[in-house]
Amino acid sequence: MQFKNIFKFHGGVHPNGNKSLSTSLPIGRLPIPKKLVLPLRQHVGRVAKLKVKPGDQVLKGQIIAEADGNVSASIHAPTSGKVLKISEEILPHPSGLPDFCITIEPDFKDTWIEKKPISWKKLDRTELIEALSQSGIVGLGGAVFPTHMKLRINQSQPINTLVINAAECEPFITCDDMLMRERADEIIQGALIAQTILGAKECVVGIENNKIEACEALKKAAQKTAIEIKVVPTVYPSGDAKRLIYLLMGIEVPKEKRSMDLGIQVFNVATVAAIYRYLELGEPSISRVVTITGAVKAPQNYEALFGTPLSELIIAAGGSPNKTKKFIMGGPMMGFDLPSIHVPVTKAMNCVIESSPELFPAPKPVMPCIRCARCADACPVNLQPQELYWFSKSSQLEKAKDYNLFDCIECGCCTYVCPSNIPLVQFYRYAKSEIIAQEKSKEAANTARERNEFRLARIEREKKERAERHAQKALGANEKQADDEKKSTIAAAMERVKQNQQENIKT
Amino acid sequence: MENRSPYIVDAPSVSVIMFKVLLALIPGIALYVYAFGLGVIINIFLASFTVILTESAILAIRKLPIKVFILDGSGLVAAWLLAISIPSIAPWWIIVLGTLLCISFGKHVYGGLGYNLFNPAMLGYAILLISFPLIMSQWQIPNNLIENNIDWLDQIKIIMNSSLLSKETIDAMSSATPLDYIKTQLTLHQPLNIIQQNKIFGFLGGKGLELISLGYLAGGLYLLKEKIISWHLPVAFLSSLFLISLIFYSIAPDTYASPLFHVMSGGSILCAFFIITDPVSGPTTPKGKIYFGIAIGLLVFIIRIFGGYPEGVAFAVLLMNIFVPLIDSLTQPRIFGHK
Amino acid sequence: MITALLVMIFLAVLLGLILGYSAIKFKVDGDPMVARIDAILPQTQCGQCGYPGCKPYATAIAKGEADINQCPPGGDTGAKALAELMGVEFKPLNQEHGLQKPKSVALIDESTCIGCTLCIQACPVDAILGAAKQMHTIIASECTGCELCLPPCPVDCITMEPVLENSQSWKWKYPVYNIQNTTGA
Amino acid sequence: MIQHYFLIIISTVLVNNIVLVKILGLCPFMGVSKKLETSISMSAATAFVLTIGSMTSWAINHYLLEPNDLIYLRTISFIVVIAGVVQFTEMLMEKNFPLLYQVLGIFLPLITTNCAVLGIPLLNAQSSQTLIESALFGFGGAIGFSIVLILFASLRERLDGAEIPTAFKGTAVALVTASIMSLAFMGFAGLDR
Repeated sequence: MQFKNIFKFHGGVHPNGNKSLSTSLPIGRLPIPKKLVLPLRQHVGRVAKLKVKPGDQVLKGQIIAEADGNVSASIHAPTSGKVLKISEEILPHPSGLPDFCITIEPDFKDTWIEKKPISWKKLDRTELIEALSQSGIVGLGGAVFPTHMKLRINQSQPINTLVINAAECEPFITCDDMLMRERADEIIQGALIAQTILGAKECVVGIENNKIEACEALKKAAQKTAIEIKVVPTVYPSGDAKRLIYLLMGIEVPKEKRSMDLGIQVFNVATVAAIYRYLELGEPSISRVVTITGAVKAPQNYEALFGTPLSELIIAAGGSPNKTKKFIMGGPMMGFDLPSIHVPVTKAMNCVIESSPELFPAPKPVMPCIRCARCADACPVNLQPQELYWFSKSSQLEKAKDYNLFDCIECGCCTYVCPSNIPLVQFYRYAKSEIIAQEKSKEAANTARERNEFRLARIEREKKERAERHAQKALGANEKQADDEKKSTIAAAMERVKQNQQENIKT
Repeated sequence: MENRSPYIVDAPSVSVIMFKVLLALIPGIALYVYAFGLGVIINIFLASFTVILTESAILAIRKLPIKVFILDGSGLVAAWLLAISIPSIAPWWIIVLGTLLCISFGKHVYGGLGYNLFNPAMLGYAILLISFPLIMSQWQIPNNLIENNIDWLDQIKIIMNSSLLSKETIDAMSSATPLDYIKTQLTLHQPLNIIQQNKIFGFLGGKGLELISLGYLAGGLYLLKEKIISWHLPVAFLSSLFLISLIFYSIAPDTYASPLFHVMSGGSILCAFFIITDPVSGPTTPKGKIYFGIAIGLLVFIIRIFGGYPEGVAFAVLLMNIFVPLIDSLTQPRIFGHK
Repeated sequence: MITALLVMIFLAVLLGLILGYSAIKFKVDGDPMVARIDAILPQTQCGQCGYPGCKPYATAIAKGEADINQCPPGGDTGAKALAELMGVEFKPLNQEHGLQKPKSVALIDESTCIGCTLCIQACPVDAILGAAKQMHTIIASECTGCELCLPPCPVDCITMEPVLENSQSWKWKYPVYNIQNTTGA
Repeated sequence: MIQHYFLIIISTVLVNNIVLVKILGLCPFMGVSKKLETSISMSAATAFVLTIGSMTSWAINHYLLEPNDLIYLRTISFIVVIAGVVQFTEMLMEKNFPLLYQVLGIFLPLITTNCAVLGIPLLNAQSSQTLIESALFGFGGAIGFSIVLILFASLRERLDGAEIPTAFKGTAVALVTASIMSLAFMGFAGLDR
């Protein structure tokens, strides 16, 4: 197949897609579960502000937590019911640590709050963005960045091109594929709305050549519009926004810049569909399409309400034949093990794969790096993964940083091709979070230093002032005594600290 | 909980890579046997035996899994390369000592597989060359040049204990390599075309030796096809060696051998495809590989022509290994989105 | 003999003159090292090193009066960084000065606090809020965990609470290998 | 003439490399090669001292010692001169590159006792060359020292990440590496003819 006007990026890999597993059936609907658990943080940015308390009755689509500031997103009740509790629950996050969630007990009436479609053609840009900030829509490709923030544009750099990301390059995931097959119209309408809000001159959809049906559906829907559907070769990670921009336009977006700064904005297909539903139908972001695939009996895509426990999704997919009950969220290249099968569906959850030894064999023994540089050939960022590994492994973090560790997108191509089976990405993640933690503590140390210096200066100043007062009044004997008393107390305290420490050592 | 994404991999293991390298050496070795008899096989056998024993002992001392690190094949590759680089009629303890030193000092002192700074095989060769210069310059004459053909039993005898054979037999079997011969004859002010009429010269390089080089070339092309090695190193090395010898050849064809002769004699081809392509001790960036190859080509020529040793491959490789960390850090490719 | 002496004297005088002149010309004042050492120290201001704060300790190291391994909050990592900066051999933390503990912040039991302000005066970074006869509280984000407020408290209402990992401060851990290939022996 | 000077440079830098072939100056070679950056500064300082030192020693030898028949004073007077030059360099660095001064630490005054620095002028004086020759000799030696020190430092930095057996960690593996480098430099033998 020939690709016209496509710019190939360096590296990339061609894993087996395994996409047909979950595309034979249309998108299913899940019944309303017995309880819904909604984390307050499902997006990048500040935690949403709680608007309900336990015992409150809520309607479907009602805001239960409000965006706190600009970089934040609201959370809506996915169905009508009662707020059961607000508590810490385990989340679908690689840490497996709990965070605050609202638990709703549905009343199974599914009563909508009054839907308010917005006649978006009549509103100006600021009003639209204001309206969208209530929608709860975040990037549904997995980045979960609040969408209304991406529609804000700065004056100096107008947006020229809107890119719709339909690449979906990770194996196994088909939620965008199925969405495009079934709701191509919504996507195209949503793209047009986003294009209008951004004032972009052109709109390009980038889709991998392995999604023929979806591509046909999009082309059909976009017939009468100026939207261009561009087919890109199937190479992982073409779905990474910066890689897709390069494929489509030949523009490299540097690490420290956003594509916005170069006049390009990227939205995922599911995100623009959500924009369409919010503005045209008045439906906020309360559900998404999730792929459940892998070893489950009946892999399929489901439209799931946010907060639906994963266990419900597994039951719908025919249950799991395996006893291991290991589930991966995301694709096999960048996903992570879920800590429990009771975690809720969140805005970021695009795919859940049941792991099995046949699908994902246990990792082979790790051998030392032989510097064969296959990883460097596969790296889509053109980094030198073998050097980054060498430095991360021996915790030479400064050096790793010098070799542009933070340009790494953790796509996993390097590990995919490593003859020594080294978990390279894990080393980069470790090094990155270690560097960030060190920088944080450095910052904290600087604040502490400033505060300490300020305090010392203040004490010095007060001493001086007091001395002056003494000299003036010439009756400072009493005060001096008091001062001495304080000093001796502190000195005694210091003495005690020392003693304690010595005792500690002895014990 | 493990977070080991990516969950899927698609890569040949280190063992597969190393055993493919051994496989690629087979045509060259077969032609070696055809031209010079079984001596080389005995050396390879001795080297393999020594390397397995030495590595097992070191791994046991270091409390590392022995089976895994023997089966990775990297020790065998180094041992085979050393065995085919030394004269095939050298006494048995030469290869045993060389292998022992190259594996222990070249590889395991630095931590074993993946950590050595220097090419182990070339380190072993350089140590042997400096310690036993006489033995290391006595090469066998191709079978078809010896009047009363010697059999493989004689070869075993000479390798195991040279006193079992008469001095005449040994002298009849050995001579200098063409490169060595040219060097010594040039100091006697012989013109090159006369020198090259000696019977040890063949069509392109040394008689028999050129055939072996062709065998290595075939193996090298197989490695390129299998993507075990990248094209940068052999191309850079061979073209720089060819060009520099072409320049000197065109200035004074009476003193300097032809570029093809330089490429086809000595260890040039083996070096291009098997020695400088050792990933551990070589540079990793594409640009770095090209500079590395060019520099080795130049050094090989300089040492062959102006230096004290007839063949410069081992020293050139070791010298450039010293430069590898610097080359790597100075030739970092442009990162996506960087200027 | 005389010439030899004369020659040596001549050399000595000549060099003496050149060096004396350059000693005046290239005179250096101030020590840029203190700031660089201070930048490595964790700024808890806890005084466990035996000096009344991080800056005095830094000054002492620069002068060569104090050793590089007296800072428990900095731990071995800090000592390593100092060793590298000073160009000396690394020494593990001197345990006479205390052990490295996980980062903690002080917490005042507000029902017991009598509002004596003693802890406020002890705090090196002004991280305690309050006034006389009023309950005090700790600004957790500013607290360095130095424990200097514990001894002065007359009612022992301050405790040190270790900072727990949450989903925001969570870090990726060092990967675990399948085969052991570190060199123990 | 130019060929002669070229051969002096080739000989001092490669064939008779001061560290790897003459085995002089091992103290800074081992001590200041842990980091690439410091090794670069150290080699610059040593190169400076070596070149200036060779030239001044030549002058002293040529104008002071030889005319007065005081050749037996060579060693001691060279030591005095070199100590002076080092002291001067030290002051210069403390003023202009204070951080470098701190990083180099004890190794800066130790240039005085660096046998390479004394060795080159002495070898120089024995072969009684002209000023240009002795300057080239000193400079070549300095370049040889610098190149080898910098390369060695880059190798040692790479070794920071290697899993070297405990018994060989640190100086041991550094010495093995230095000896292999020395072995490799033997390949240059015969180039100065």
